[in-house]
Amino acid sequence: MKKFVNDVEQLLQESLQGLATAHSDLLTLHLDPTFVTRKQLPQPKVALISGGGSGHEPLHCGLIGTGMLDAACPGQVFTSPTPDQMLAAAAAVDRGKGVLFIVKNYAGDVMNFQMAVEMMPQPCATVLVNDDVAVERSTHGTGRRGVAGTLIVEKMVGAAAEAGASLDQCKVLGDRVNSRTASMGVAFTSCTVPAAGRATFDIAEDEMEFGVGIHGEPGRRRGLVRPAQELVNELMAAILGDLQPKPGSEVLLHVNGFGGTPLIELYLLYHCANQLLEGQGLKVARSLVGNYTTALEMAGASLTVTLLDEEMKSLWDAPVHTVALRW
Amino acid sequence: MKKFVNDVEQLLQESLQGLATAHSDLLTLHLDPTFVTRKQLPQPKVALISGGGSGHEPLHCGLIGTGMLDAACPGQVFTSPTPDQMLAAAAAVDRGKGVLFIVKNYAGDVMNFQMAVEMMPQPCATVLVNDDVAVERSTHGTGRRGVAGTLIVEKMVGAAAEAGASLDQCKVLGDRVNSRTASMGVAFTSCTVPAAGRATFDIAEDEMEFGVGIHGEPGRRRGLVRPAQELVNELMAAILGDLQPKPGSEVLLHVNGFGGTPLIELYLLYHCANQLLEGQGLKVARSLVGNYTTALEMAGASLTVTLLDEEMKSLWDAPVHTVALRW
Amino acid sequence: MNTQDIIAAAQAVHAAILGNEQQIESLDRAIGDGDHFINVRRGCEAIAAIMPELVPLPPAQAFNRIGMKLLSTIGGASGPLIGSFFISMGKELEGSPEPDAKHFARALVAGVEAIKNRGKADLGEKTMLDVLIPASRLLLRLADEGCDRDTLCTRLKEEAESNMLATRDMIATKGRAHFLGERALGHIDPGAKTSQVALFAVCDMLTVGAAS
Amino acid sequence: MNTQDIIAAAQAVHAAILGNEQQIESLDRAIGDGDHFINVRRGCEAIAAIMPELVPLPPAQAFNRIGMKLLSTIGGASGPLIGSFFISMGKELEGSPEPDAKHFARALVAGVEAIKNRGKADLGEKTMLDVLIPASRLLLRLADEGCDRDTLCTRLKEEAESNMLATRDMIATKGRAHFLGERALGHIDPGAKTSQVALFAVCDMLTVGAAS
Ligand SMILES: Nc1ncnc2c1ncn2[C@@H]1O[C@H](COP(=O)(O)OP(=O)(O)O)[C@@H](O)[C@H]1O
Ligand SMILES: Nc1ncnc2c1ncn2[C@@H]1O[C@H](COP(=O)(O)OP(=O)(O)O)[C@@H](O)[C@H]1O
Ligand SMILES: [Mg+2]
Ligand SMILES: [Mg+2]
Ligand SMILES: [Mg+2]
Ligand SMILES: [Mg+2]
Repeated sequence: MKKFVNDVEQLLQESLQGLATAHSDLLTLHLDPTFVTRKQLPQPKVALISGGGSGHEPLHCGLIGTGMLDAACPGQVFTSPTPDQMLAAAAAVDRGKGVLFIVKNYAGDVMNFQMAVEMMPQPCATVLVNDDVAVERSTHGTGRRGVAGTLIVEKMVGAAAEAGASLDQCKVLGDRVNSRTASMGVAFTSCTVPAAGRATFDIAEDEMEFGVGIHGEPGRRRGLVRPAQELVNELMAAILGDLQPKPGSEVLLHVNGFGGTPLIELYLLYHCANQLLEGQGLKVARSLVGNYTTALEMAGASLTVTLLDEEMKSLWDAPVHTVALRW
Repeated sequence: MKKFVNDVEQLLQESLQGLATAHSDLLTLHLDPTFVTRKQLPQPKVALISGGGSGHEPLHCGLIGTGMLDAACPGQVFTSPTPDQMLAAAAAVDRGKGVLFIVKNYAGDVMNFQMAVEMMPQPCATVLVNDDVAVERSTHGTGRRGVAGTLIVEKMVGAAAEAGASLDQCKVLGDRVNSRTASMGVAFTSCTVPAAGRATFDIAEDEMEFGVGIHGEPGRRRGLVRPAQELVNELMAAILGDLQPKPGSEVLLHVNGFGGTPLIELYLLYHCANQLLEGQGLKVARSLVGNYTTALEMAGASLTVTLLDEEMKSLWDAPVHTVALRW
Repeated sequence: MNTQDIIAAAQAVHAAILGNEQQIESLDRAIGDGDHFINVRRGCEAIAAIMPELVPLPPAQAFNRIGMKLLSTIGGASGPLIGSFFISMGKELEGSPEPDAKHFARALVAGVEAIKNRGKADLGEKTMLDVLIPASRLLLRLADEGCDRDTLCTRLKEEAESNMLATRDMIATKGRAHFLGERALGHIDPGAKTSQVALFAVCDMLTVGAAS
Repeated sequence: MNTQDIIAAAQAVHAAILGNEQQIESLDRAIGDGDHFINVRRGCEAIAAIMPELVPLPPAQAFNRIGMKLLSTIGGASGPLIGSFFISMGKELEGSPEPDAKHFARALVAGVEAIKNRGKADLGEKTMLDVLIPASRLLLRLADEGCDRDTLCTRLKEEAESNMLATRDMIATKGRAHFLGERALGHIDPGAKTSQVALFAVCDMLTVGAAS
């Protein structure tokens, strides 16, 4: 393993200190327990808190700020944070209008946030994001995973909260955005959890993992690498099969890099995906391309489509000022 | 080689089409010859044009927009663009106040831009960026390479041009910012030029290339990987040795990822570098952390320090609206 | 059983986990996300660090303290599960300064019940519960029957071993391995493995190096 | 020499470049940035695509057109150098519909001179010039001496081969290899290699498959 690190045990904390120092205008780092808050807490509003394992940067700490999150609880790399972090973060950013947790649907995240919710004195609600269509819904299982669509939920709910929406309204909106969002990805390489020191999975020089998760978890199947347009076609078939958009619908297209794929390829994917959507009579009304929900240095990318309506478009367009998103 | 690509020959064009479509509010793509311009050309101002081989994204096309570049000429991956591109770009964005080319100091870029300059009807000037201290100055050679400091030159000169500075003033400013900027990097892995199909260099599982260039060119020496703080100490010794800042100076600290290193590590590097600078009595007044001047998917990072003064600080702070930088 | 035993057991488990690093880590790499060993080790280290605090506490409070500490240290899926396990054990043992084997068995059952509730899981879902549920039931029965310690430990280990191995042939319906469907076949569940390792460690401590 | 010869030579060079892909590519990977082969191939393909346009042109204009095309296709360091080379050759041959060997030799010298000026480089800097300068000088001398074509080509090839190999022991003071210092020792310069390959191709075409 080759990484910029001093002591693996200190990696997360040193990195968070760097983040908070580099963005001291935006962020405040709290330790024991660890969480990051927005520097200027605005007028009373619903407090939005997210969190999850680290290694997906800029998600979630890079999404704290005006029009988005009020706090984030980073866990160890790929390991969900703990209830004490969530309780402390909630206490720090609650403005008396309740706390909304935005949680990616993984057993660990769900259980830790659930325990925090059970211990919380404040009114609170939780939006579970489960946009990954790679792993089918099933009645028995834990359900689908939350991946790059999380950012879209956080952006739109963030805009609503900033505009004064109530806890209930934020919760309903978050669930709605989630239900209109679908994602799926493919990886060419694995990633290496620093504390583990070796790649999470082995993959041959001509193979890809189709439907991979954002922790390097296996997805639908292992297959041979194919041309980008074919991969996009297959990913989009799964995504649109799930969303069933009406012809003429407006959509947001998000091409998300997993960390190790250069922008030149992400924009090529965007080109392929955009042409496919337009070819199917959909209108790509909003776009986002870049490394936002990463899996450390994994090479690969996911496509996310969100069905838009007028409200969602204006929530997407609303001002945002965070480390990773700003307009 | 595993990449998102259809036909390697078409990669650059398809990617540029994706870029221009995803950011159709900001950018216009021109083909035959290839260049990208700012959508809204503002009031008469000095036209700033940069360019170079592709594979360094978001540099340069992601830096086109208000307060920065007016056009960029992307070459094939790691291959400088050609004079016809520069001439066409200049013709498209010249507003009658002259054209300033900002060029990274590589033989190919220098010669191609130089030929364009010789053929240009418009008044023009060139700023050569050579911030990389890894490879020593020498009287005979081509001189130092231009790397991540290029963005800083483009930002500050961009702000000045936007504010109405003349061609001469922009040229003098660009040279000054360049002379106050020094960079050096280290890589853990190589990168693969798509058309070549295999890694540019081989490197062992415990080795790093110290002083690497942004094309995966070798640097000062091959060595064993060491803790991040030690690497930062050595990089900074070279950088500060070059800049010789007075105690108490204000600096801009830019940690630039080469593409394949996750943000969690870049922020750790920032933490180490920031502590070192502050420990030496310097004040880190401005910061930039992220993948800006990349070498495709190469794992590694560079540190850049710019000595600031009041003018440079306000030029850095001036509004910018591009794909990659916005405030 | 007293707090000294709990501390000794915690140390034995810690050592055993470290001794099985390779296998535990590779299992979670195969059908999870590769962090289970690190998570559990982080938990063990946190407990080792609060040993002095535990010494004066009665078992119920020691278990509670351990559970709360693990809850705020491990994270991931296993953190809330293992945390809840100990917190519930502590609750069951409240008011009992030196619980006997039967009472301890009931506490173990209560702890496992807490995992089931927290994880909404049960037998056959390819999780730690596939080791823990049968083990807690067996302990309860053997303790009720007044079985001697050596036999009890031997039987518990046999049971844990075979149930751990049995997860290899299961399709997961909980946890990350669930996303793998049939591809999880052929791999032991990492949480089942750590549970077996922990049970072995405690049993071995009780039968070989027993202090009380 | 007429434009048919130029076209045939371009085709021969194109084929020879493709035939040496491995070596050219690995040289620029070793002491450059790995794109030299691709750059040169892109140039060859661009010329192949404009062949029909070249046919009716006199040599001077054909060289000019080739140079301009390469200038806008190759890019990198080699683009302006090779482009300038052909443009200057064209300029030297202006007004001459079918130049003789001596005139052609003077054109080659002018082309090489253009590379020197454009790249601010000279002999011994570990670049293509280390092959091209001696080759152009030799050609000029042999053409002046009225040397027969076969001997001339043999001598040119010997010269190009040994000068190409000699770049192996040079430290670069121009181009990307310059950044490597002593680490460039032991590697032939990629531009010197393509220059030798191109010269060989033209010589072989003239001596073996000569059309005129
Ligand atoms: N719902 C659940 N009920 C019981 N055990 C579970 C459940 N989900 C996961 N587990 C256990 O947790 C283990 C994984 O723990 P760990 O790797 O630490 O967390 P994560 O899966 O969040 O990375 C699995 O091997 C399984 O035994
Ligand atoms: N200043 C120069 N003068 C002459 N030849 C040069 C000069 N700089 C580079 N070259 C030649 O160009 C070759 C590299 O070309 P190429 O790889 O296509 O461009 P780049 O170096 O921009 O990637 C070198 O091997 C060398 O022979
Ligand atoms: Mg985990
Ligand atoms: Mg090049
Ligand atoms: Mg795990
Ligand atoms: Mg090259």
